[in-house]
Amino acid sequence: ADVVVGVSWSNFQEERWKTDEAAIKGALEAAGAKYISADAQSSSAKQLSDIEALIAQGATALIILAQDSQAIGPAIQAAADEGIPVVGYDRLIEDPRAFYLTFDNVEVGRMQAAAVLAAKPEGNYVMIKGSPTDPNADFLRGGQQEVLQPAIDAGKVKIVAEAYTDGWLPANAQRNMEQILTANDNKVDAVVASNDGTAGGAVAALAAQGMEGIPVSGQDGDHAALNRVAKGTQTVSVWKDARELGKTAGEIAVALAGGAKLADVDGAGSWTSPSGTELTARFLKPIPVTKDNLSVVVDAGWITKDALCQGVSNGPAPCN
Amino acid sequence: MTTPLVEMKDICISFGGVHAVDHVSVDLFPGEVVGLLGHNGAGKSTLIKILSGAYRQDSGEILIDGKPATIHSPRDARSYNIETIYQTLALADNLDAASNLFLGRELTTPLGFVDDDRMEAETRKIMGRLNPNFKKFHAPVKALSGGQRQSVAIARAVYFNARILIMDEPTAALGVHETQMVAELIEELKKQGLGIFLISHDIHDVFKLCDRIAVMKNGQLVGTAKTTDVTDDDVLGMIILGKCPPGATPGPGALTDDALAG
Amino acid sequence: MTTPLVEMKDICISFGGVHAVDHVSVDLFPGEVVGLLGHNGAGKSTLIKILSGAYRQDSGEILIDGKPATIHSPRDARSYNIETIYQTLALADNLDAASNLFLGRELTTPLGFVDDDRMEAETRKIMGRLNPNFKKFHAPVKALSGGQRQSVAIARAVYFNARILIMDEPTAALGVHETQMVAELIEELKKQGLGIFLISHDIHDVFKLCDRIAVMKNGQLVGTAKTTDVTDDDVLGMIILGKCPPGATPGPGALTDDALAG
Amino acid sequence: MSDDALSGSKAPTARNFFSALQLDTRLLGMIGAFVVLCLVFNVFTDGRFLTPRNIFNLTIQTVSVAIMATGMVFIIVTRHIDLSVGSLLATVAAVMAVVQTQILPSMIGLGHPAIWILAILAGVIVGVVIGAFQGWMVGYLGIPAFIVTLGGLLVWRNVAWFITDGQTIGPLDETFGKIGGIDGTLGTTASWIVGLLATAAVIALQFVSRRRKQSHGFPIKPFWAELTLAGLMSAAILGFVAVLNAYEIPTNKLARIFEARGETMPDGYTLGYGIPYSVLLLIAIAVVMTVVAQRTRLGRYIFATGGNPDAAELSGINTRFLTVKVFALMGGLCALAGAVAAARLGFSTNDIGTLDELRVIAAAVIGGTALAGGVGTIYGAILGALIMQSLQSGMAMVGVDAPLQNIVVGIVLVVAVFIDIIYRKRTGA
Amino acid sequence: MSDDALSGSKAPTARNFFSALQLDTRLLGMIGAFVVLCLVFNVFTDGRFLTPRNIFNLTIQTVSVAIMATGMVFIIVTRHIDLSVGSLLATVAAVMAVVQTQILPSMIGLGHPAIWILAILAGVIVGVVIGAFQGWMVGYLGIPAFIVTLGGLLVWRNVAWFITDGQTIGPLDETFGKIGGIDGTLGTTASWIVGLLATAAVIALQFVSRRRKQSHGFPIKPFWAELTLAGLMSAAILGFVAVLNAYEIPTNKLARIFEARGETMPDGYTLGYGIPYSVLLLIAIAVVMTVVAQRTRLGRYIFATGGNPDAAELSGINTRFLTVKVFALMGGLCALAGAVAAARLGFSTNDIGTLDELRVIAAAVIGGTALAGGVGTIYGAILGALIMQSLQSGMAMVGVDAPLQNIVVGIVLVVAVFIDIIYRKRTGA
Ligand SMILES: Nc1ncnc2c1ncn2[C@@H]1O[C@H](COP(=O)(O)OP(=O)(O)OP(=O)(O)O)[C@@H](O)[C@H]1O
Ligand SMILES: Nc1ncnc2c1ncn2[C@@H]1O[C@H](COP(=O)(O)OP(=O)(O)OP(=O)(O)O)[C@@H](O)[C@H]1O
Ligand SMILES: O[C@@H]1[C@@H](O)[C@H](O)OC[C@H]1O
Ligand SMILES: [Mg+2]
Ligand SMILES: [Mg+2]
Repeated sequence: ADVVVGVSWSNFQEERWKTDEAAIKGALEAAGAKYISADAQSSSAKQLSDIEALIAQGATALIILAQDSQAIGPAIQAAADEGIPVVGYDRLIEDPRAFYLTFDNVEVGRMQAAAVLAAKPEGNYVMIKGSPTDPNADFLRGGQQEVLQPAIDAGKVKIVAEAYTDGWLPANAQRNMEQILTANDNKVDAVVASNDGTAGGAVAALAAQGMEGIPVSGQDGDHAALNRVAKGTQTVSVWKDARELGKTAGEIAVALAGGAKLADVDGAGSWTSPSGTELTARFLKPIPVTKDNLSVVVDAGWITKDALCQGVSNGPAPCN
Repeated sequence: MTTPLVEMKDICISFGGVHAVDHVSVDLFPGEVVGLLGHNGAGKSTLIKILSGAYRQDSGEILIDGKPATIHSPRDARSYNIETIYQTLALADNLDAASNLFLGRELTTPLGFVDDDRMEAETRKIMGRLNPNFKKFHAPVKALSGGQRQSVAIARAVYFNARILIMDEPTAALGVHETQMVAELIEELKKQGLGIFLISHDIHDVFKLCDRIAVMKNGQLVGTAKTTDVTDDDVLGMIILGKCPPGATPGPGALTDDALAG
Repeated sequence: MTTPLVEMKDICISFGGVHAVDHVSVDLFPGEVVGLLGHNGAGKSTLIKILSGAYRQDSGEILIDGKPATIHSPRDARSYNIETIYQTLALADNLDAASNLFLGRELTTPLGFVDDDRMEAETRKIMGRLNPNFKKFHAPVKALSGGQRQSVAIARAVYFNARILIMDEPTAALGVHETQMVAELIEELKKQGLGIFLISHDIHDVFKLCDRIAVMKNGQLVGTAKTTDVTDDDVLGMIILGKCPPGATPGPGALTDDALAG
Repeated sequence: MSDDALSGSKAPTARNFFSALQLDTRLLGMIGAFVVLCLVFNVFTDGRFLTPRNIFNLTIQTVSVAIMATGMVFIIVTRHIDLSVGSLLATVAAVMAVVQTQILPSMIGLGHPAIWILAILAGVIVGVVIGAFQGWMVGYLGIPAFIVTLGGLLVWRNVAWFITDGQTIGPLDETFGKIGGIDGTLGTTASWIVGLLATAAVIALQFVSRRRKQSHGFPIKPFWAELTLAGLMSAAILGFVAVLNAYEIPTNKLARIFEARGETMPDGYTLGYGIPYSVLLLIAIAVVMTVVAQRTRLGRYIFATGGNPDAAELSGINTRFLTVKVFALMGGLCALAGAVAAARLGFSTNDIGTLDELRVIAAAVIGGTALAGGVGTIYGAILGALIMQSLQSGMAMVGVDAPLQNIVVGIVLVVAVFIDIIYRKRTGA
Repeated sequence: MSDDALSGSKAPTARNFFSALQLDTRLLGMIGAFVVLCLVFNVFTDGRFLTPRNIFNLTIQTVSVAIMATGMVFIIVTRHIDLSVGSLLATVAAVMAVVQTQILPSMIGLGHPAIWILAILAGVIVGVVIGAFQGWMVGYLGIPAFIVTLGGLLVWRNVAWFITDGQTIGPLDETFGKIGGIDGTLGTTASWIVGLLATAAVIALQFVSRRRKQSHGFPIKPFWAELTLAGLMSAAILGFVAVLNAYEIPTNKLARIFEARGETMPDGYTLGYGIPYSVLLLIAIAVVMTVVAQRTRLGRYIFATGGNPDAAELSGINTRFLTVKVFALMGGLCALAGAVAAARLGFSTNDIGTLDELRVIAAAVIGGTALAGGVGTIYGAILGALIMQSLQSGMAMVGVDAPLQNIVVGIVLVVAVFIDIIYRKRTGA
């Protein structure tokens, strides 16, 4: 029969997923498979309904961007009952029956902290966390802590404040950062922000104090963030090349739909999750984009040079 | 005979199947008080609400000064100088007497801002005539008693040079003294040439104040009569039985053979 | 003399500084109709709302059958068999006549479910007596005319073996015929030994129906009198001027020297 | 007053036919709209929308919101609103999850058969208490429900976060999981039995009501109309059971069930799901709530208070306490809805119930509950929830973009209410 | 009617003193609560809460919500509600962002000096049109505002998504960015001038009103009371300016400004910020809205309609069109608020304005606007917004976690309304 790949997004209303979708579509088109999708709008309950609907539509393979790594269980169960293979996309699915293809969120957290630590090995750190209701927020925070811990123990780094950002809203991050700066008399040397949106809010607050330029992290490779990297107001945006991830996911889904075993997938390895589940997984490397390797995003066609370098003169390559 | 101030011709309106007003025609001349009578639910309030623009008739015509008038909203009615005192008083509870009196017709300063001071001064003047006891000029009208509210509603209707005044049981809630003042007011307005529709259940009042009466029953007009041509008992017969006495002009609702229809 | 059914002693209540009722004492005997009179805003409705549990007095005492009664809510009042017809009719607009009549005292089946059929049957019975024209048993009361609603409110108050009945201008909105039926009803209830407080602005009605009158002015009691001991003009004097005639028992509000306070 | 007026012996014309049935035309309209919606989606999904499987899914997906919507009807009828239901659901779900995974196992042992019911009980108690507390603030302190529950929306979502420490809690107890839907169904035989019992009950009720009317001499429907109605309702009930029974348990799953029992599955063996427990729960709630609304004093007082709160108070109804009751009921229903939602996921998540307040209010309002108070029906609210869910599922199936889906839902909400308003104006209701 | 009754020549006692000032005790209470709140936070932040810097921040953070709250007062006074403001803000912010970064640059060139104003104009027009459309549905079609704007909440957020294609749009025009707050301030000298002008205006107004009252023979305040009031208000205005002027531009930033001009900063050079443009905008809106509320027919009709919609209609007020106007005004204010919010961030994001509807409604309600309609003040709403913002910012400064922050905000909302209700009951207002 024809291959139909159902994709369940957790929240399509974020900038990056459009790119992912295009890449998946591309890979499926190349393989002659059909693409169907649904968006759970940040609700694990809706995601379950979505997946039921995708199965009812005759999906022969599923790609799932899980809203919740555990609550997605019944959906995986339903797929397994129908003999439909599942690719866990980007976020962990705690179930050995799902193939795990990702940029590891904990790893992203590590990369964020590492880049900031490299730029500012000592000093007062502020942690701008994600939404308290998004489990990823704590994964990221965990990875960040791992990297900072030695420096903290050595007394070099001190976390002077940390705050969740309700709903990942930049405006909330901005307000929190303003208040933290005021509370600490501007004695802040670096900011570990959990994504590019919150980084944007933090940078706006820093700029108000003439402090833009101190190290700030982010992730997602948002265009506005890459522009800040070029301007020197953000240190790093951990870039998960969604096109790579999407393309690979599409290919794997088609292969699995054709009857391939999880372990047969190209580049697959066995991996044990923090809670002990044995999974078949393939990891793509996120790329921390800093001023030193900015060209990579332009070369990869992720962003145009004009957009990247808007308002930048004499910046790092390619904006010089 | 002069042209009537108001002619309502063959007015019909129904609410979800109920014929509340059913082919009713009445008229009103300048300087005349016409009493509208009828049992509860006869359709009196509904009829005059059509004239005041609160409802819109299903069919029938209204003439003002002999010319067809289009009254689709209370605003339209006001433009014909029709003023109404509604049975359920139409006051904005949270505003004071002055604001209510001038509601929709505020006095303004040359710059176009509302002129509260002048409005208050005017209100004190007119209330002084209508109800000298009235003192609560700065309280929202929700803090007034039923009768005090009634006075405000009456004041509002007579302040603005009405030519046609509609009063739906204006004295039902009023005390003896206040009722007397309203009666005097009606006399005075009549002298000024206003036409007044007065709805009342008080036959004594009606005979004292009205020149003519029109009686409704079950949405239909039983008949009209000059108060000088009929007796109390005639009128009671019209209201209760729908029987039109010799002195009156019968309407479509006058008693025939299918008399006791409910 | 027997024990009064109701004694209200030295009742006071004020709203944000306004003394709406000011040291008023009245009583009511079985089989007696006491008329409460007074100008608009005199405090009549407020006084009886204290008896019916809608308001709570600031000070003063209520005795029922000579025993102190605590009336803090309409439920309490009902437990003393006090029924009230309010000036602003208290009906649930979206329910039909039967549901309104039995509101708060529904008839139920043995299983505890409400028994709509029986309630409708009872309603048809009582409305047949009060207002034989009434046919709209299945319509929500919002579709009734003012007077039809009034009938429902009256039916509700008399259906439940009241011992004390409070009527706040019960006939103000009623037609002649309907008013007459209410008058007959009052006579009948009186014979059954009920005590009735009747608030009315119609002096004729009051003299016709009441055994005694109590007149209020500016929140105070002007005086009480048997209707046989005073004339129309006496009563008007009490209402308008606060002047207590010889035949009456003066109260704290009777005219002294600081007479014309507003 | 004689029967003749209505039951006359003339052969029924089409117009007569419908009026003699005395059906609620509003209900008919909604069902009509729903059917059209389903048919359109069915065309656009190449017939996949109206498969037993998708219908089964739809009913399960609707349950949680529908349960809350029945309570919201009472809230809105009494002229209040409850914006806190989604957050409240999160708090009770968190309580139930923590109770069954952390507290009870340490007290009575993991996997104890009473765990599920104790957990639900704990959740219902917490829900009722919180609801009653909010109702007390509305009824006794006089704070508008909009404010109280807006505060509740903020408070309870974050209380849930503190209860679970921001973690996803699970896996939940296995028996508890059965009320989530697909893992707990009656099976075909039991479903048929339930269906037949329900049919019998409906017909019996119809008969009793006819007899009672007759005995009072009130007008009744012609006999053929009663028969037609009974036929229609029986067909609907049994058809619904047939559809749910027609959805077969996937072979893999069946095989696993046999395996678990240590048997092997006979070749070609199939088994239908039947009625899910969660749907049974919803039906039970719907019946109870309808009886409360139409045949009890509580229900009468709720509608009277909605019609004219002052009048209700003066009629001796304790409207303050009534408010407490209505909100407490809503809280209890949130707990049941939370149990279904969490059981369906197998976990209690942070985001559980997010935006449910909007769905629930929309369901009630689309179902004909008037925000002005005094008017609303339980079946309308459930149908409203079903329509909303079908719309969303259908659009997801057709592949409509998520942002566009939301736009459509927003528009449908407004249009549905608009139609309702026009309908009321026309019929003068 | 003579002045004596109030202005008597006795030396004022404390009680007399306050009553003679005839201040709004409700306003005093709110200000009192606000002051207490600030003092408490000041203690917990070691005196950092009441620094010029933090006060400056607070005012800027408040502007966007406060602007919308003034419009929400009118909406709620007319017995409506607007749940769509947050989403509407997102749509207009998206429009303004796209207009200034994509449409206009290609038409009149990047960095053209008219871009900012054209962008705002476009946003305001779109906001007014959308608002008017919603108002039309409420006023003319009779659909409850709750439903219309609940639909709007769903629709406009997603329309915004389509406008921006789900992208964060920016960086925004530099001049446009100035109305965001810190990057656009008057500077110290101009701020003093504005402050003095405002003081003069206030005193002049007081004088004119006194004269008018006198000429009608109405009671007036004693002269010393007027003087005291004038003194208090002047002190408040000038004190506020002094505080904003006292917040000095950080040295780094100053140095960079000099650099940009190609100069070097003299050693020890300092410069105060002064009044931000965004705050000026808010003040202007507050003044205009207050005049509308108190001194124009529109305002009178808004309050009359809120008090008794039927009465207003029967008095010849076109309440339907009034509804359109009120919602259109709200839409326009959303646009201005959106301009401030986007300018402050420097870009327009998908999620801009999320949950703002709750903040805006809460601000209006905390500020004493009654949901039952007919009652509300502009200054109350602005003070309400300021209190909410201080609460959140203060907690963020103290290091309270976001979930706990939300809980506190929820509780404060309910408590504030409760106090207001008690106050109204006591004073019989
Ligand atoms: N808005 C409405 N909807 C439905 N029916 C109505 C409406 N208004 C009035 N009616 C019906 O129309 C009829 C006439 O009512 P109307 O109020 O005009 O009577 P009325 O003569 O003023 O009586 P009353 O003396 O009691 O005030 C009544 O049967 C009433 O039930
Ligand atoms: N809820 C209230 N709040 C404030 N003031 C009130 C309230 N109810 C009544 N009052 C005031 O109390 C006084 C007495 O009012 P009440 O309604 O008892 O008068 P009444 O004698 O019944 O007059 P009417 O004949 O006009 O019905 C009035 O001055 C009125 O303004
Ligand atoms: O990429 C991030 C994703 O991992 C998180 O869950 O939500 C915010 C995004 O920025
Ligand atoms: Mg009438
Ligand atoms: Mg009264």
